[in-house]
Amino acid sequence: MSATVPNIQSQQGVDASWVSRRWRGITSTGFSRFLGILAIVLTVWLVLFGLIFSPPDITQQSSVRIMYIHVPTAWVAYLAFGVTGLSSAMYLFRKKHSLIWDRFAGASAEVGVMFMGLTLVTGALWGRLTWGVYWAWDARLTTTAFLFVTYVGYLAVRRLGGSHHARARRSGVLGLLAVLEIPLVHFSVKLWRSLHQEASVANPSGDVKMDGLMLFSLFVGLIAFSSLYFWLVLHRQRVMYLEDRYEDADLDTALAERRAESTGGSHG
Amino acid sequence: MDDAGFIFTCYGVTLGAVALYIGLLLRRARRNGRTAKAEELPWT
Amino acid sequence: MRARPIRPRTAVCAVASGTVVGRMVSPDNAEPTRSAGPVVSLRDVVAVLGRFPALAGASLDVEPGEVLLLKGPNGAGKTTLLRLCAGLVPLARGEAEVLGHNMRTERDAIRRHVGLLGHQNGLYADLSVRENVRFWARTAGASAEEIDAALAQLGLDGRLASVAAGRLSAGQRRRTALACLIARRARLWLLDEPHAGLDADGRDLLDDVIRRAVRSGATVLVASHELDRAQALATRMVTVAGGLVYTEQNANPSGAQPGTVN
Amino acid sequence: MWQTARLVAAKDLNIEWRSRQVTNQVLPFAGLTLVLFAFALDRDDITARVAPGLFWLATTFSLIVLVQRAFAVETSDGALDTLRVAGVDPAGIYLGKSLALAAQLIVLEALLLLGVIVFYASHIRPAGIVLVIITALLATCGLAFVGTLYGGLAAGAKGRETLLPLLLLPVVAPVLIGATRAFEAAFGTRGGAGIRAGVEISDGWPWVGMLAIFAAVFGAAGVLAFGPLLEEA
Repeated sequence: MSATVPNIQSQQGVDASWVSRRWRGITSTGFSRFLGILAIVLTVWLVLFGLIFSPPDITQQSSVRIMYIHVPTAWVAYLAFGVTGLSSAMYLFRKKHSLIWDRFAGASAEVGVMFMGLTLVTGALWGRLTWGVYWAWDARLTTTAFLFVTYVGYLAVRRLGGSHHARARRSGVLGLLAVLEIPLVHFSVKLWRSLHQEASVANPSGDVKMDGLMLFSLFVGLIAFSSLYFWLVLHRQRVMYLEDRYEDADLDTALAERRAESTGGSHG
Repeated sequence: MDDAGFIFTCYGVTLGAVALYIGLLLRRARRNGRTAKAEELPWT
Repeated sequence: MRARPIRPRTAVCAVASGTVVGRMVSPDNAEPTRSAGPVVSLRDVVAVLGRFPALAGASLDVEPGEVLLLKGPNGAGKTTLLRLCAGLVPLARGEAEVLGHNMRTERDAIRRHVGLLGHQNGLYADLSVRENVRFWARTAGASAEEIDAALAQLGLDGRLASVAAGRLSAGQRRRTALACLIARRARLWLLDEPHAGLDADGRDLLDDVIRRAVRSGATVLVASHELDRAQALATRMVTVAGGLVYTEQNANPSGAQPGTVN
Repeated sequence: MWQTARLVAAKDLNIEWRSRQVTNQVLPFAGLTLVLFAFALDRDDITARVAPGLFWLATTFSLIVLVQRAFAVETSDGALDTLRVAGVDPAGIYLGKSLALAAQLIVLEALLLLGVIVFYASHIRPAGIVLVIITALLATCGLAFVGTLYGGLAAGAKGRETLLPLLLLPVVAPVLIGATRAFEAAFGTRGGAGIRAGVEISDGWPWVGMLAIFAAVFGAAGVLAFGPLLEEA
């Protein structure tokens, strides 16, 4: 199994023979392995609690089970975008302009976009069950949709090319602009809705009477998805480092080729 | 359980998407890390 | 915006070059003088376009007042070298100093004193010749007389002055771009194929422009395939090939040995 | 900075004056949008009610075209490179281009307003004229600031034609919402669900405040960020 990755026989002390070597990939460390196992265990637990152990809600019946997934994905997405903004600021305003902050920003945005997409999907399913429609022009939903599109654009800008630092500078500015944009969009959408209609749409979590087990399930969901998020960002960031490094390593062979062009002796 | 279809879709889509993402991530890690020596990496 | 004066950087220049040229450089516009060192000093410079290393460890020193001719085949890296000196191409590896300023950290200070005539002329097609020259001159703070003088020097003061740049021939556009460059009063001129599109008169004008620029204290780098023309004007010649710079005296690369960069 | 801004703005407006691209292409485009909306909605009472929204939607679409044009002028013959080499103050370039863009937008909006009145039978309440003017000015500033900032970001990039709308449209949403609501107040119409029949002019002023905040925030961000964005773009 490890033959596919010949050079990464990590010489670390963690000899977890019960973990297949295949999964001890190059981007993992003892800490991230711990996080990953935690995420898996908690996710299994979440599924068990969410689907089986927790009772149906009085008003929402079983549809409340979607909430145990929906709310944590939304929380993680917002957390991810917050981290992106923070990392962008760290890259731009620290003297060193360390690319690690740029990679964290990019990794976090990518994971955040995935979770925000899931938020929209699970939210639509839940909305169909509780409100009867997949989508409502509720302030929170609308802001979420705008955020999703904004960060899809952010990811597109990251792929524009150029040097690593050019990418970091451009996306760093965009990451900060997005942070500026969030309150403006949210405020305007909220004001827009409040003028418009009476509370025809229920406050998404207000009418759920939580008993202990439900609250506990939600709590498990939050912890599970948070640890999942940290695992994903850590690994995505490391993969990004590998990709950057691979490009830089490529440069050395390209340089050698480039220099060889001139040894034809055409100069005099 | 009522609305089982919706609920299973919800759990399935979410966990499926995350699993897919992890799969892609590990594949990319393996592809880009082929030439990397463990001791060169900043996290080891 | 008026340019900030360049502050003297004697120590760095002397260390970087090892030679200090006695002649002080001071263009007409009476910028504060600084101690003379190499105007351009590149050390093992690598510049990457996309993933292609256009410059693969080039080293070059250009002294004040020189007219340096860069020759070499297409795709050798001449254009990238000039654009790098203009601060348009990022430095991937190596060190570069232009006009005594570090290219990585003090690019803004360099830019105000560098003029680049690239493959593109940087003209606005819908504006007339005079409007183009006026715009570029004014962003550098030139006066109306200087603008008129620049137009006159390139024979653009007659009927042509009010023609839209988009309607000009390639040679006339080149001339207009040269007029913009004159009016901007740069101390380092980077001319990329300046002869392209110019007729015989235009080439005479170009020679004249370069001579005047040097007389007023500027340093000129010319990349050209018009070797006869350019050689008569140049004080020195280097060959660019495979992303490296070869001096004429010895045909060895002045760059680092391949494979030992960083 | 202001000196550069003035030069750049005068240059951009001069280019527009010479090429008449806004007059000949963008204006007809915006007018056509209004007509097509009327076809699509196909009910006179609806078009009259949603006229403010359609007005700002047409303006937003035109904004994208205008921004593309404003930066195509800079990149087609390498003028942007020359600006960078010449060390022209990026903040000045930003303000100048924003100013020129705003001026073009204002002209466009004035004519669109006329179009809305003609096509959609909207009428402005006399007391709402001040609100309309201030809303239009502030919204235009916001649109111009955001447009120039993101236009500079996308300038010279591959696939900028598609990238720019993707980046720009989510950001201008607050302007679209705010300016539409303020116009509704001035027009005395009410879009959307129409739960409340009448709307007061005073309902429009909070939105004007929001538009002002938007313009200020993005103007400041652009002045600071335009320089880094232009590097190696």
